Amino acid sequence: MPDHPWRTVIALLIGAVAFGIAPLALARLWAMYFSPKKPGPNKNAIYECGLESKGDAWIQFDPAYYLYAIIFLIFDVEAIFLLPFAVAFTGLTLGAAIAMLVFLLLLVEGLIWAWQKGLLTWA
Amino acid sequence: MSRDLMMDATGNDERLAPTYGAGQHRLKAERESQILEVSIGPQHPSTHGVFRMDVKLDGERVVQLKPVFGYLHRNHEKIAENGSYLAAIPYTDRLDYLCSMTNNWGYTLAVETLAGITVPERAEYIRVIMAELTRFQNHAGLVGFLLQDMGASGTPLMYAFREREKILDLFEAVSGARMMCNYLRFGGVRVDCTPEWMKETRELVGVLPRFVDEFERLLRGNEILMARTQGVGVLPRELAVNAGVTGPMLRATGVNYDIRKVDRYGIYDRFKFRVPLGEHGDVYDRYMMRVLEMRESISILEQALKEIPEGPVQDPKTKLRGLRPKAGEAYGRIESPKGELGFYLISDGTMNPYRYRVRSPCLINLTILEDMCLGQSVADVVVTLGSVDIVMGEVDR
Amino acid sequence: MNVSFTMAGGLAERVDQIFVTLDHWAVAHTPGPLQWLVQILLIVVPILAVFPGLFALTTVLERKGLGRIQNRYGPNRVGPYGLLQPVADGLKALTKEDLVPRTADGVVHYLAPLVIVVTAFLVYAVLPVGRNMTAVHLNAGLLFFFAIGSATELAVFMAGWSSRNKYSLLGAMRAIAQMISYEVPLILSTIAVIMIAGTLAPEKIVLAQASYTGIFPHWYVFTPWGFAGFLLFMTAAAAETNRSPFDLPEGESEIIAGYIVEYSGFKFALFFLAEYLEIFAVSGLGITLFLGGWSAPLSFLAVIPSWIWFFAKLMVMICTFIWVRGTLPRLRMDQLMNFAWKFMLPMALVDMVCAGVWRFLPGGALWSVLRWVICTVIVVVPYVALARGLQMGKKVEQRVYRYAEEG
Amino acid sequence: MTVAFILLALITVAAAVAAMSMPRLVHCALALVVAFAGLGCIFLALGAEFVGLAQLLVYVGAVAILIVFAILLTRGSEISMRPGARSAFSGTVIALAVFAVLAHAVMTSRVSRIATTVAPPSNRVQEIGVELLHQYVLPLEVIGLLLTAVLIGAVILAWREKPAAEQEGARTR
Amino acid sequence: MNPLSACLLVAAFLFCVGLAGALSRSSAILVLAGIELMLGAANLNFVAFWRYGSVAATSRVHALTGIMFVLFSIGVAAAEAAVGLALILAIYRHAKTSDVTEITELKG
Amino acid sequence: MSAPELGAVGVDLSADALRALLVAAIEGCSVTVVENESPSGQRSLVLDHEHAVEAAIFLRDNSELRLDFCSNVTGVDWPDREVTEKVKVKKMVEGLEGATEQEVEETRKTLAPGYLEAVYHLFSMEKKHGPVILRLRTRDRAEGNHLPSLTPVWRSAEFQEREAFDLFGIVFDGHPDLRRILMWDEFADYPMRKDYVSPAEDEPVLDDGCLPGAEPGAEQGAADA
Amino acid sequence: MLGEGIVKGLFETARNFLGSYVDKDRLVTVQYPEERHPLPEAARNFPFLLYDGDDPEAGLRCVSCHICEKECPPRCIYIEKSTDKKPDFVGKPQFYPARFDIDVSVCMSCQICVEVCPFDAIRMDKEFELSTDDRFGGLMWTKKELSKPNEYYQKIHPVEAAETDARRAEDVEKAKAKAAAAAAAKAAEVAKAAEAARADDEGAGKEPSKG
Amino acid sequence: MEQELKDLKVELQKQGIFTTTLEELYNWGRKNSVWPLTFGLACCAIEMIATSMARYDIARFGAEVFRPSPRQADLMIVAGTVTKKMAPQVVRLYNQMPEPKYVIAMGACAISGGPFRDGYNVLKGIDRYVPVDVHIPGCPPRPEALLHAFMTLQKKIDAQQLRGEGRPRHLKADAPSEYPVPGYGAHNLEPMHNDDVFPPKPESPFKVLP
Repeated sequence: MPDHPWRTVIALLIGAVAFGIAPLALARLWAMYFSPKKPGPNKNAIYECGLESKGDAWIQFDPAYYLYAIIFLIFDVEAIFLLPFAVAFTGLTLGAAIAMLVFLLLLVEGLIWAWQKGLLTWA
Repeated sequence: MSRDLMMDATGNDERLAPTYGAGQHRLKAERESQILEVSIGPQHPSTHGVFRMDVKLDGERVVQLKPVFGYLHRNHEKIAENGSYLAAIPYTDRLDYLCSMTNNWGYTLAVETLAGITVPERAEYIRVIMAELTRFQNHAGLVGFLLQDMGASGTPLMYAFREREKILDLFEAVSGARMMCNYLRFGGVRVDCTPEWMKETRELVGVLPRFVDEFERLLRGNEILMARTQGVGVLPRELAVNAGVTGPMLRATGVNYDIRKVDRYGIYDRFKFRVPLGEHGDVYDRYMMRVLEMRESISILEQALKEIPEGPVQDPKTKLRGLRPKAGEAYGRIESPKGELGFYLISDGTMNPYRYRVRSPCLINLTILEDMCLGQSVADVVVTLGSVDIVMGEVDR
Repeated sequence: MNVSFTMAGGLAERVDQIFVTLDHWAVAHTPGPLQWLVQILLIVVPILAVFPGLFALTTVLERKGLGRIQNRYGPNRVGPYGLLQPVADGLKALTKEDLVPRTADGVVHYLAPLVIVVTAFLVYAVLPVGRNMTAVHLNAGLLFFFAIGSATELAVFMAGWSSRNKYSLLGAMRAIAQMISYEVPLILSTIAVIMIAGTLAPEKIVLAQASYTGIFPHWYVFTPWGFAGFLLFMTAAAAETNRSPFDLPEGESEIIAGYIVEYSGFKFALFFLAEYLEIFAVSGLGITLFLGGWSAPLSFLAVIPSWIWFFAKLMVMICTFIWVRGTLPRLRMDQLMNFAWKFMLPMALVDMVCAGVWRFLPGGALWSVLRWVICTVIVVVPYVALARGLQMGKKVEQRVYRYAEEG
Repeated sequence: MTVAFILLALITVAAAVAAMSMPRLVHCALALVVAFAGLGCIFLALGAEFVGLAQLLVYVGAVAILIVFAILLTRGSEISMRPGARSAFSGTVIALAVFAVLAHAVMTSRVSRIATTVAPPSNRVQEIGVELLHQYVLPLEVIGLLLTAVLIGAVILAWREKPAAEQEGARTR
Repeated sequence: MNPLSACLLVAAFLFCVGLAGALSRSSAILVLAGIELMLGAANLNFVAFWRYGSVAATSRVHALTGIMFVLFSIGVAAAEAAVGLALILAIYRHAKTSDVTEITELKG
Repeated sequence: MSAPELGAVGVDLSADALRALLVAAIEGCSVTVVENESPSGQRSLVLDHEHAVEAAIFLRDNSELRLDFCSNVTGVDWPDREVTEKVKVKKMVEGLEGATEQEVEETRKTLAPGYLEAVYHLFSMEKKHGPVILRLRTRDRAEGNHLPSLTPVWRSAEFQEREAFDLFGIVFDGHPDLRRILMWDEFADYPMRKDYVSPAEDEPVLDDGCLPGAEPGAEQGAADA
Repeated sequence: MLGEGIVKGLFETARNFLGSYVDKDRLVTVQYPEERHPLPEAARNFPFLLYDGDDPEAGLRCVSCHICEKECPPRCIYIEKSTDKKPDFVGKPQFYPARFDIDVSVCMSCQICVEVCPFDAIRMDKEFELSTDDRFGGLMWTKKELSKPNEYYQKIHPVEAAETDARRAEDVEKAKAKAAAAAAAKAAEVAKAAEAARADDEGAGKEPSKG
Repeated sequence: MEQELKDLKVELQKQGIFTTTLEELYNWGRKNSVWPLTFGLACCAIEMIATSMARYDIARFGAEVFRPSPRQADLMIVAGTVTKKMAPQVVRLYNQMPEPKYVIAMGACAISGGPFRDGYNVLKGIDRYVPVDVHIPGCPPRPEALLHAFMTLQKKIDAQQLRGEGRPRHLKADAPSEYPVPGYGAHNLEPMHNDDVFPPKPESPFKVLP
């Protein structure tokens, strides 16, 4: 097996999972051995400022969230293209940089459109 | 005729209260997302006690808000009707538990009106000093709580309470208790202030402006504060008057109505002080009213401490125990830090008041909470509520 | 003199590299087949030990620091100077009953804290905490950081949704909206640095800043675009990690405790831990990108080991976070979003352009001054314009008040 | 063909199957995220560092959020979809048939016999950048245009038209 | 089996899982998710060919073709997801359902 | 304290003047003045149900009065009470000289029917005068507990009328949202009425019979005994 | 609106932070169990009963007049009158409380009992460290727990106690004087009587005694 | 697993020292990390807030972490009058706190209804429905009194045993951890008290008259 950088990452992943699970397991062990769990209809009900919860929390949300998610997605994808450009930037010509600028401006145009439409204003 | 009027109570008759039912109109509008019903309170970090608001949310926007009271309804009125006139005083302490002194004053003023009792001059001065100290600490605390509601992790509140403790020390030194002073009596005050106390008070009043300055440096011009409060929870002037809103909240809408000036009760006509007025009636104005009133309170305190005469502090003719006013009724009101605090007493000639009623500014200032909050976000509701300055002890009594 | 200096230099270097040397030594002294294991353990275990330790320390520091800001002591009774406070808190959390609401989605509810902790730990893999002290050398280290970090949003959603509580779902939605909005400026503000440094590997970015002119370092924060980028980055970082004044998802005064309303016991502690780990990580990244990473602020201070510098800078950043938290009120959701999209994002784009201009302007003696001026203008003008534009239509100002007429 | 690859492939496939068969939509979405993450990790295992991480960033970070939001916005989270509601049988059969054809093609094609290079070809980010701005400038600009179009198009689709007055207010705010 | 065909097999299987989902699930969102899975599988093929394809070693110019394709493909897939989901939202608003079996007509 | 009934110069806010104004302005309006013997001298006006809203609007909108601020609204309970009056009656008195008609004083007890009352304290923010006190009286304390609501005139009455409804059981017709405000919805009594008796509570009792939390009356009685 | 307000605020908190290390005004914490903020003379918490001398039974000032019980707003005082009397400080025979309980779980510390007490028998204590887990036993204070010597009162309320003591001393003086006057009068009377008697005697002496 | 645990038990019992140390550690951790619920009812709440402010600074004991959600809180400070309308909410909040949980009844009203005891809407003491650990008399108690009560609670925690019959309620499997929430009746709360907790001790000289 070659010395792979991902091996360390995987080890860290396993370590982190263990780090998370260990105390939870320990807490469960403690609960089993000393402090018994005592669930109850009231105790395990949803908390709502001391009242009984009415209605479901899983309801339909405002589409405004979705608009932001779309814009975010677009810019996330844009970042994917920007990153290699940025890394290569020191070796690039002005022309290439301008090409990127055009790419950027296209997206900025979308942003400005959204701005103009009042989409970026949280309702 | 009047039946028709009643039928039209929802707003067709233009002479009637104009804005009622705005919430229902909003709700009818077709919403795409679902309405989330949340109850904020009675246990909630920023309902200032056990207040509850049944809120309907569209996304983050409030489309309906119904205040629910009574979680601190302690039957103050019933208890006072079963006790003597004197026994009601310690209970008034617990109405607006941040301002026991002004509550005392409101009640004693009503009893004095009912029974025709006069108050010695020195006692009047002491009352003014106590009331303005109370006003100062109440406003400082309120501003702190308001900022706390805005999420300022306690720092302004801590500074406010730092000063409040100093004022409470004074209260304790003269009355024996920090909060529940039980200090005023009809016909005067319970005990006289010592010269040392006067000295300490003068020293404290000397440093209080420093606190206001510090507060202003901390928050004046803070962009987040301004953005959070300006244009939020706007209360139109006409509605404020019609809904009986009083106190700094009313003055933030620009209505010049300060009972200290209007009724000139006590000896308030002897002091020079200004009444700050707002323009927009939003949360920022309400906040600034408090800050400016703190400065005015300091000015009144300075004058009162300078001019206070020597003399008795209790009208010797007044019978504290077993007071039996003539049958009749009286309404006495003062400008408490929160607004018009009124006491309505009916005497039937016995030792107990026949009817004892507290006109609490907090409850009535809450009438228009829904109107101020509709269309705003939950965060605004919290801030708007914070700027109303309620104390549940007084709302529910 | 000269000899002693080099000796000191040699000593300094040895202290600097002490962990690296120890690592090599330990690996060299283990039997061959186990070497890889030891090598990995020596990377993983310190990360899993140091940063949670730092978390514990920070909780006390924060509580004490806030206390001092608020004219009080803060925790000082549990152990010396209150330093054992987090231990007590941890023990308490460990032995606390673990409650899961009856109607909640149990599996997702259980997984959410794990996911958030794991992602919080994973990003440390690419963080250079000292000279030659990067756990994993990745070509695309920065991208790794952001890619892993973006899983946090999902964990938050899992926590908020699975609890089936109105407040938690509202909190989760707020949190996600906020995090996605600030992730864009967070990434974009790093791009300026990448453009100049020409690499995605954090340790190389540090190396690019580790030289000095005279005694002054070449940190990117000392350039117009770097300074703007740094502020943008840290602001976005504060929002990403839900720190004040962007702590809306846990906006106590509005939605109780946000997406963690229903969490108790150690699961709650894990959220807490993850939040702080993220703060460290993202602060560490900010240090790496703009503040020269582990390099000393003045050339002659390089005798102090690099990892000390890194952690010293980290502590400064944490203290700044605490300081800000002790001062500022919270923003509102719409203001937060407006700020992200209408101020942060355009500024980040401007900053990128500024970095490009910086690179293409020649670097002669006169030109370097001119370059400074031009780039400053490029950053400052949009800053003022956008800041003014933010309050467009809605006049936000300091007001002057009138007083009622006497009489 | 390493252990890591097999593990990752198993996880990915299992997650994908879960994503397509679980009753509760949010669970499906979460499983889908795992599948995408697994796919990204396979890319990484194959040595395509940048692309793998990009996959993680875009899918785990953004697309997953989008799907989750879509579920919450359509009240889907509480609807328990019966997995076999809609022509489940025929769908599965078709898919299996397609798989059989594909598998046969893969196994019998020339690629299964070609020698594979051991070391992954160089794909440093810098090279990708240079390539992007020289060889692929046109696609890049097209993608930029596409993204802008998508931004506008998707927003218009998802956007609930507000009443005119309200919109006015929103703009001036 | 060499690594390349293993990759291709996994990709094929993923593709078919996506296909099965897209064909059999009634939730429009899941249909879209299935399509995304299929695109992912295609990406896997690109990467696999880039990694193991014989051209890679010989020509420097085309060494990154696979990578580039995946990059663009990710962008397009993300765009597709955004539009698709927005479409579902729009339909949902119209028909109050996101169940594809219930969406029988599309008008206005 | 200035005399409460004297407001701004020129406006006579005394009960009699207002009564005259109202009777003149509103046709068929019947207004009675309630005297107040106490030093406060705050007298009030009792309005009839039919014209109450109209009168309220008049008081609010009259450019002289402008009583735009309804400060205090409350209920008062006046239970049935025995009125003892001494009446002189001509009566046949058996005297020594036989039966003669004589005027004899006799105490007669009549049951005055109880009623509930709503009291409104009005001020003017514009003119800065007041108070003017309005009273509305119900027919009786049982079914006839209806009053017209003044909430449509003054919004400030909204919660206070609800409170009077909650605690006294006065039903305000025309109130937009008349629900219990302080007590819970299931609560059946009107606790501020004079004849309300608190429910029996279970009290902890010491073995020696002393009730630490008991009513002092019992205790005192025991002590006195 | 460029962030200068925020920066100003940050400076203010920094000032407080740094000030907390040098300025007593910026670090106002009183570390309670070890340090204590001095309570002012007037501070009050719960009432206690005063007794003179050493014997809490004999010296108790309370005469069981029930005034405090009636005036107490929350009605938390319970008094049972004794059946016999004992002399008070001026020597007048008075009733004493056979039972005097205060339910401190109800007491609202309003001090009205102190105000109305005509016998200086009840005063307010400053003690506040009263937390207990004993709900009924620990919060029902009986005569035994309530009785405190006058020295204690002098210690916690020196000025007030001095006033009270002076007044009482005056009363005692008055009583003494009265008693003395009475005694003198009596003595005078006695003397007069004796005189008269003597005179009588003398007269009697003059008179021939009866056998 | 079951058997293993049993073995562990035996082993642990053998090592008495270990249990003792564990007990000490457990108690130490609990007593030094008592997070109160952000929950104020009335006047006393202001003094509770004052306790957390600079002058008194409950943070010194590590207890300034006022958690707004009961799930993360250890201590419920019933600060103020519990009205009958509020009582169900208080009990529900108590129920929703995870074990171990403590209750401080702060002030006269919380203990017995205090000065408002005669009111028709005032609950005569929260101990009718939930077990109270520490009572602080006073109206309102000074902040120092709350600190004192807090230290009393810490002492109480410190004295608790991990094993044996004397162990606290939350370690006993059969002891309840949630109590019935009273309901609103037409005249009063129903039931008027909870027999399990009121009066507090079986050996108490008090009994309840119906």
